[in-house]
Amino acid sequence: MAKDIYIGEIVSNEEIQKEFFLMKVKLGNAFDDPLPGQFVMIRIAGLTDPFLSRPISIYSFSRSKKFCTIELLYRVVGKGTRILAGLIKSSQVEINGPLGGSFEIDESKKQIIFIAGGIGIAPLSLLAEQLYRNDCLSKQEISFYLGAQTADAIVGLDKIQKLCYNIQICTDDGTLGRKGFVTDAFQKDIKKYSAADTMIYTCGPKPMVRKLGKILHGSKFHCQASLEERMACGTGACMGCAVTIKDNKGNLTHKRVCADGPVFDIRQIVWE
Amino acid sequence: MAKDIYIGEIVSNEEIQKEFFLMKVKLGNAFDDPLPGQFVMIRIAGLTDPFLSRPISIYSFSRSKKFCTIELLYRVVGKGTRILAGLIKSSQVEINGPLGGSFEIDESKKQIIFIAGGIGIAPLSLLAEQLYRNDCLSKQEISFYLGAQTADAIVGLDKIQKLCYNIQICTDDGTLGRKGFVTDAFQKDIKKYSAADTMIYTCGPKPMVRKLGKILHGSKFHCQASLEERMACGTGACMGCAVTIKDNKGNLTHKRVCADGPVFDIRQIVWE
Amino acid sequence: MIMNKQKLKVDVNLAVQIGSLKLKNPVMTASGTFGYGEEYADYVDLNKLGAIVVKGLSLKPRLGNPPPRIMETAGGMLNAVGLQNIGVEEFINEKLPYLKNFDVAVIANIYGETYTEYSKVAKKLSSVKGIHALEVNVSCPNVKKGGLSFGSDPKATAEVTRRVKAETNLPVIVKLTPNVTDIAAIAAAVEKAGADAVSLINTLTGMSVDLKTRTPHLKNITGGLSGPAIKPVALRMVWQVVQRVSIPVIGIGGIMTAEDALEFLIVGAKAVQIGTANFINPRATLDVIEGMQNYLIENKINDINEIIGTFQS
Amino acid sequence: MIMNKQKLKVDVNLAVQIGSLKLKNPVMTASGTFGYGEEYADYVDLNKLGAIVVKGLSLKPRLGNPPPRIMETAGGMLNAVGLQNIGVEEFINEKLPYLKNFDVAVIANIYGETYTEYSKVAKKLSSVKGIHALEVNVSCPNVKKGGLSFGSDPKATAEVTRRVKAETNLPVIVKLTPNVTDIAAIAAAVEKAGADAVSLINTLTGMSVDLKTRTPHLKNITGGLSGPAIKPVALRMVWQVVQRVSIPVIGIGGIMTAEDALEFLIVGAKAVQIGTANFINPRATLDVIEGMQNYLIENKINDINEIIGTFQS
Ligand SMILES: Cc1cc2nc3c(=O)[nH]c(=O)nc-3n(C[C@H](O)[C@H](O)[C@H](O)COP(=O)(O)OP(=O)(O)OC[C@H]3O[C@@H](n4cnc5c(N)ncnc54)[C@H](O)[C@@H]3O)c2cc1C
Ligand SMILES: Cc1cc2nc3c(=O)[nH]c(=O)nc-3n(C[C@H](O)[C@H](O)[C@H](O)COP(=O)(O)OP(=O)(O)OC[C@H]3O[C@@H](n4cnc5c(N)ncnc54)[C@H](O)[C@@H]3O)c2cc1C
Ligand SMILES: Cc1cc2nc3c(=O)[nH]c(=O)nc-3n(C[C@H](O)[C@H](O)[C@H](O)COP(=O)(O)O)c2cc1C
Ligand SMILES: Cc1cc2nc3c(=O)[nH]c(=O)nc-3n(C[C@H](O)[C@H](O)[C@H](O)COP(=O)(O)O)c2cc1C
Ligand code: FES
Ligand code: FES
Repeated sequence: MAKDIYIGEIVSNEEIQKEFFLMKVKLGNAFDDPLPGQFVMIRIAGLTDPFLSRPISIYSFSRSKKFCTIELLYRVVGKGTRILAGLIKSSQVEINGPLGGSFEIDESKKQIIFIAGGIGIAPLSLLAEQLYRNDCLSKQEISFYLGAQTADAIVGLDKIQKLCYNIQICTDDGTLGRKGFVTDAFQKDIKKYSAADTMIYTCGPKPMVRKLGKILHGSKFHCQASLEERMACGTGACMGCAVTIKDNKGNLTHKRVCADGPVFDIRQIVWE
Repeated sequence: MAKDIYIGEIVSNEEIQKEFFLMKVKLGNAFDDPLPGQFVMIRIAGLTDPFLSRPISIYSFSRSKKFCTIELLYRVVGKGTRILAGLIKSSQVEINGPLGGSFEIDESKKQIIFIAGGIGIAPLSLLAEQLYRNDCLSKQEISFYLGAQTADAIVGLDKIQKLCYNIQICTDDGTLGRKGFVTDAFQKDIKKYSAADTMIYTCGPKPMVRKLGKILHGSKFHCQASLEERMACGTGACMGCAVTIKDNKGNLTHKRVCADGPVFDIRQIVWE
Repeated sequence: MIMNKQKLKVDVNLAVQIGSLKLKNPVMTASGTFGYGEEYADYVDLNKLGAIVVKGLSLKPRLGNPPPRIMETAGGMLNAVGLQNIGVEEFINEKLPYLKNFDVAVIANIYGETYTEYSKVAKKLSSVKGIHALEVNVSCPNVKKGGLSFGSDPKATAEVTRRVKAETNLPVIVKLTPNVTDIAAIAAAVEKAGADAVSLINTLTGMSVDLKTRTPHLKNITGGLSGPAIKPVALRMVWQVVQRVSIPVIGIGGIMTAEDALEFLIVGAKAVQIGTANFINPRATLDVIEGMQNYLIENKINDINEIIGTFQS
Repeated sequence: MIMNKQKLKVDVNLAVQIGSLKLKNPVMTASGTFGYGEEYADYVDLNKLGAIVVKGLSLKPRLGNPPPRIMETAGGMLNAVGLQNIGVEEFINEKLPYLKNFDVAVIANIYGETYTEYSKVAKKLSSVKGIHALEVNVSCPNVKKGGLSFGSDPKATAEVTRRVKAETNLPVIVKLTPNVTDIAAIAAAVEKAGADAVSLINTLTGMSVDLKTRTPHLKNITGGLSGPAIKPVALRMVWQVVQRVSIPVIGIGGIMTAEDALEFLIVGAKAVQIGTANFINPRATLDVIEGMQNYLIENKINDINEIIGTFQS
């Protein structure tokens, strides 16, 4: 599992939905097989503004004899992503990765539940794909709760539809699927699932993950949450991406999202 | 004569010779007719690195009903010009101009002599073109001394060949034309010209202009030199582009190359 | 032509008050970056500006430093102009009349190498019409004598303030240097000495080296660093000073956009000055003013004063 | 894989001497930007480095500041990590053994909130093998107690220096803060107190504001500015300090390339540290070393020491 920096060539970079882009990047074959939940730090080769690289999850990965290709699914939220979105085919990007730890797969769990908010679907898709491919599970046993503010912010549906049987879509404004928060939708169904046989994977905006943490608090459900923090190095050196964690002994510590995460046991996350 | 900022679209940007580029930029029709010797400050729209705009002389200008086009002839010498050279067709540049004063045309002078070093040919070409078009002169009366370190650094010849009859080319290494400095070549010929009927226009590297200044020192030849200094504003506000000038009363002052120049009477320039 | 966005009808209030000085908006030009105003008149309708702070004026004309005087840096630039200026007399006779044609506050930035020079310049400028305030530069880091030594010492800065106040009825803004350990202490000293406002920051002293020749890029060796590179330092200092003094604070340093300017207002600056940004975008001042209006409209705030000092720390 | 230029056979000397400490080249990692070395071992052959300066160590483990801790700025970044670290004990037991596997000088950056803490940390680190020097951080601007107050006062800085020297036989490098009026005076005090070298600069204190929430981007409100934005200030301070002291000076601040590093050596730094650049390019240290070699070869200089201090001012 070695990380390294690569010059990637953009194969395509399309706006698949308003403000959501899918970037295909061709990389040297030395790039390690990424595990679900891992991410890359991306920057535009030679450009110093924006100054820091941007962390983006690996949405999909494929390898041919000569090279490998990663897909990044990203939303334009600010300066850096706006500039990424402007890149045309065959532009060069610097890719540092694969970085971070990954979701743990527990073969003993028969029921898998994904809970994603908006772009949070990115790392979960790769995981769903892998679970499906490994066929340690059949389609029936994967449920996907996908939420967003509005229909326009629901992305990546096509892919997960191939992988999951039970897909619940929620939008805050009701423009698609159920009206309301995805966490509420999950809470309504929670009795359907047995904590012992179920593994929950989640990724999304802080408020959503936090809400889910509250819902699961005290329950026996095991839930792995992928978190986001601003990053500088992405490799565990700068201590910039801290998240407050309560360890098993109950002590508060600061863990690095990039190196100790991005995936954490939702019970350990301390919200201010 | 109003200056302003314009978004220009690159029509073409070709390496006409190793490290020398010719950039054609399409501008709104509001862009003022430039006078020979004037320049623009150019930067890449939206890019903050390199931070300062770059001053480049207007090499040629044309106006159609809908828009006007300027040509910039530039040499890659560092970061900014390297990035300019990388721009592809239809990229956008910010153009501030036309800036600075211009060469003075003195109809009474029957003989015109141009002395250019390397890229110094850029502003002189526009002047030669204008003199020729105004036909205040016939081809015969324009002599052009063009020098550079080596043959590869002689540019813009094609254009001036159409305008000038007597063209003297010099290279330090003798790879093209006479071997030696262009200033020496001119000095050899100086007796051929009568100071009273002659106007000398020069632009080139500091050492060349300085040498020419020495040669003309004490003589009656009138010589207008276009100078270069680092610039920030290009519009006379920052006092950054100072050159030391001895005024008619013999006092030393600092003049602004961007606003008081770039063209100065060579006799007034004070070299440290 | 760019950045010429269509003017939107707005009834939001941008006017701010710096002591007795009323400005139609909080956006001023920073001294030394806007010449005497006319240099930018082709790009900017000077009537639209909150105030024009002119290039630093000294008692006698100054030749300034020998070239080269500027160099580009990462996200900024170094300058060692050395306060070249035409002197207060010529300013009054040659430049001020032009500025009087506009409905804009004119602030004279003054500079001296001795207490008496400061007094004399202040007195001369106070005897003429058309100047609305004095900004006292005690901080120009480029000139070995004067500037730095005054501005880095609370006592000397206070004394300059008293001398200037003694000679003028105009509002006196003292412009502070960032090249100090405790800028808030100096601001406090200046307030006590009677300043009507403080403006900060001036440039951070820096240098850069030409590798080919192993000589400095600036003939003066060191120069003043300005531009977005210094914005975080400027914002921090403004915030510290705002907490320490009760006179108005004017924020300066690396402001390129309305967003940058708003950060300064939010931490408590009553107005801002735009400097180096003018070189990058000659219409930067107007773009900042327009951006402020849009911000207020989008956030349904009808008075810029309502956001000043609303920082939630 | 990029920046993996083919290694050229070179017989130029890059070795430098910092007091009694011999380095195979003048390129070190800056404390807090390279973890404990292993974080970058995938990108960099640690044996190739001049020295590894580890993350600042305190007597007891430190939780550090609450998140968010970093923010991007123009040409740089702000950080308020608050010296989170595992403490000197765990460093010795968990991290040092790994570093001992490499043929590289290990410099422990130490930090205390009291004189006694500095002494104790220094003592502990001096009692074990595998540490080649101590770098004393008197300047971390992020922690209200300690750091800043020591580093901005010549007397306190000198006292820290004496305390540490009293506890160790290792070369002691004192790392200076740039947030002062006269850094050369502090360097002089530190030299007098017996320091073997000084390193500068630490970060400039800055801040930035989130417009949407009107809250600071950093939970700690202020943070340390680093990166190319501060390079001109760092270079100026190094030049000033070099003129004032005779002990070796280590240049730090915004170094991204070999050219940047060479500017520091030319003004007189005996070595440099690469900090924030590691985040932008994990192989920055190696690229700088290789660039220095190429510069020497192109300029037909066979010893890096021949260019140190050759600035023509
Ligand atoms: C491990 C990880 C995986 C991620 N995966 C994805 C993904 O697959 N798709 C996607 O669209 N986004 C993803 N993000 C979020 C993404 O990094 C931010 O949207 C992006 O950095 C915003 O940059 P910007 O310049 O557009 O925004 P700006 O607000 O201009 O950025 C300013 C600074 O804040 C940082 N920043 C802003 N928002 C975030 C955020 N939510 N998380 C971390 N840093 C932030 C930026 O990196 C930059 O340093 C991920 C974040 C992390 C930590
Ligand atoms: C009035 C005027 C007209 C010019 N016309 C032309 C032209 O037609 N064609 C052409 O090739 N060049 C011309 N130049 C020179 C051109 O501006 C520089 O070559 C260019 O700025 C170099 O930028 P860089 O980033 O590539 O070099 P760098 O060395 O990386 O630039 C660093 C800084 O120094 C400045 N600088 C470096 N060299 C010069 C120089 N010779 N003159 C002024 N500033 C400099 C840059 O603008 C920048 O601010 C002109 C200069 C002036 C002042
Ligand atoms: C070229 C130049 C000249 C300056 N001249 C002066 C001056 O004469 N008096 C003064 O008080 N400040 C002067 N300054 C400082 C600016 O007014 C301002 O304080 C500083 O540049 C920081 O703001 P900025 O980052 O927006 O440029 C000058 C700055 C520059 C770049
Ligand atoms: C994230 C981060 C953490 C840092 N931690 C420390 C530290 O623990 N001790 C210290 O002396 N300096 C610390 N520094 C300062 C750097 O060592 C260096 O002095 C500063 O960043 C300037 O160099 P640069 O511009 O190359 O980064 C830290 C800097 C950064 C960016
Ligand atoms: S981003 Fe540097 S430690 Fe995580
Ligand atoms: S470049 Fe600003 S005055 Fe000439």
